[in-house]
Amino acid sequence: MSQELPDPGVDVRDLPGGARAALEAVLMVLDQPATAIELAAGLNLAVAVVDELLAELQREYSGYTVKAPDMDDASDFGFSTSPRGFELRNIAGGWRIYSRADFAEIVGRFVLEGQTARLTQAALETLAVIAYRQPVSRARVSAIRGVNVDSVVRTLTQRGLIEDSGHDPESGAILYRTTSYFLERMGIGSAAELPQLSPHLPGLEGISEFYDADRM
Amino acid sequence: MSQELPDPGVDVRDLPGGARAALEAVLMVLDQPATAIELAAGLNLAVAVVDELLAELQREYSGYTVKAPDMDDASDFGFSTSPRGFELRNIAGGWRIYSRADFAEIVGRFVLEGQTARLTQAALETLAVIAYRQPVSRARVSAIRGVNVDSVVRTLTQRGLIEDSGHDPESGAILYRTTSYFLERMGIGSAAELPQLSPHLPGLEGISEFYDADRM
Amino acid sequence: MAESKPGFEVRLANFTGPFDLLLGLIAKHQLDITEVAIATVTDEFIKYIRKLQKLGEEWALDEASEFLVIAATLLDLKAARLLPAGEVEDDEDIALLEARDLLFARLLQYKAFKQVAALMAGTLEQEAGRFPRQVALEEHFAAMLPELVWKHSPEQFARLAESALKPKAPRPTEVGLAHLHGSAVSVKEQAEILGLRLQLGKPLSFRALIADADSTLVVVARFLALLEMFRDRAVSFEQVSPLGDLTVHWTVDGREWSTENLREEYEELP
Repeated sequence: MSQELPDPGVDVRDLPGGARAALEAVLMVLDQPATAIELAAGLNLAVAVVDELLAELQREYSGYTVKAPDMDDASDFGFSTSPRGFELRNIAGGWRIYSRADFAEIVGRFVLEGQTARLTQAALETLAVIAYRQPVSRARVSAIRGVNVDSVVRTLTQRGLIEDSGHDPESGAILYRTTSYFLERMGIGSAAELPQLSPHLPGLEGISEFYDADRM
Repeated sequence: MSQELPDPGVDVRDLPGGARAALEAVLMVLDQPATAIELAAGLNLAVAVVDELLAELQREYSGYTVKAPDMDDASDFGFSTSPRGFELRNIAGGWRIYSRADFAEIVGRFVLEGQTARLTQAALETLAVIAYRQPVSRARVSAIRGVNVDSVVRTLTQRGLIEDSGHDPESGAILYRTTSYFLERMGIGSAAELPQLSPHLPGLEGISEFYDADRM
Repeated sequence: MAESKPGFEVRLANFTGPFDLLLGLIAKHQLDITEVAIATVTDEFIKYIRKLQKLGEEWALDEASEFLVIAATLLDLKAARLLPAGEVEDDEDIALLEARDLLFARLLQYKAFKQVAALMAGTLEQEAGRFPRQVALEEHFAAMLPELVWKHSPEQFARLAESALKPKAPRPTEVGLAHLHGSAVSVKEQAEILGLRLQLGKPLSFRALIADADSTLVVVARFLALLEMFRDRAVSFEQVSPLGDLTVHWTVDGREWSTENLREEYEELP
């Protein structure tokens, strides 16, 4: 705890619960994920300190109590308690509090809005092609899927899962990419965290049988 | 802990963290304060049990750890820890988690950061659609505008320009309407005084609620 | 050319596109590609489309055009399969093999995307159980927000609404051209050519019937034509061994046959 920036206002470490509780207080009012840098700026703390506090809170909410900087008098070893009903997650580049998945059914009874209908098979496949080939035009997605994707692309845009990302310099076609809301819905930090496509490429067991039959 | 109601669904006490964590999960994502009765109904627990858990959580967030029902092996006496950055408050009979008042200055600074006094073009257009087609669900506004409007609707609500006006009887989606503050800013007495639009503009009839649509 | 196996069902509602359908068909092990009864698939499909049209479903046209791709793809595959194994004799054979490899690659790619889409569906499902905290700003913080700058008169606001509500001009539709062929080949024309040859009475092998075809497309069109003639009982097929030559016989009923019998659905195909 020695990397603090010069602090013009209130020092969060002087408040009850210290920097950790101040960070928690800010997390409570977020309506979209916030990066460690944004949080650090708001709290007047060094990013490294905030990173450490975030990791600490994350572990603690999941049931692993760790020695907190302001609990020096308490026992030093981390002991596990029951997990809290919520968790702190780093998704789409930002931190945010979520209810724990174990309670999906119960929380779902209270939260009606935001529960979106499942995507159809056609929408899922189109979303997958866009996620892996972005930025990509509708024509290319159509070629890969073998069907017209115009209406599916419209629906995915309305649902905020994909967006325009400019025009192809050659063809002038609109290019599509996935949004940060898509990352949020997938629970990942970036599109690079999507499962690798390559292991799915070979195979096609059903088809290889008769192809092998006439390959000599 | 012996007054549970008959339970047709999942028993919250079987989940990790038990009833206490389940209650926390709900409280963490609840936007509107909920009464103990509402919480008890959703959790399939007796109101007395929920009352007790609420009081327990409230004390715990404020830094007094109490013997939790699932921590029988831990020491029996309540010991004090540092308070959390949030607190559970009972206002007019409804319970909700708020950021702790001690951190109001820091939270306020964080909230104001990046706030502008001007509505974005996207927000203005969304407001216009709601004003002329109210009461209307977010899904319909999304369908008209062709993009996801969730975060813009949140901003407009936060700005007091629109508000919840109940649920669509069919889809259950929240319907939005403009507020009296909106009328005030427009300098008109009622939404009926808004200038007439061309009669040729499409209404809501052709716009399908995409959350309901099972084909895309 | 074998008849479809009993019990074979095409349930198109379960498929999301021609590749999907093709993979579905192939996954059914009994469906050696040379034995997929295109006529049966076509019948099923046309029945399905007619039903959709009756219901006034706008998807009918889309799906009908998709089906043309399926039919062409199946026929490409079939045509490729008709090459005797390991025998590459001329440019046409090579073209067929290339077409087959290209199709194979596209199917592989499609199958990979289908698999990752299923993985993504699982993740989305799992993540849907976690609800983010996104509560309204506490009132005392909301009160601190800077006063909104509002400069719109009701008339300006109405104009904004007009433009927001105006139906957006549909975006220029990009039409996938990958599956289109350079020149149009009429199934009807090809049927006439085949009819003239077969009416002489001598059974001919499919190889012989396509010997003068100058493109894959003509092969495909002749294949379709034969299927149509088979439907009308103008011809019968005989295949001694699974990969052997397909022999085409002109039947007695064939005397009555003319290309006028060709259903209109095929006139513009492929």
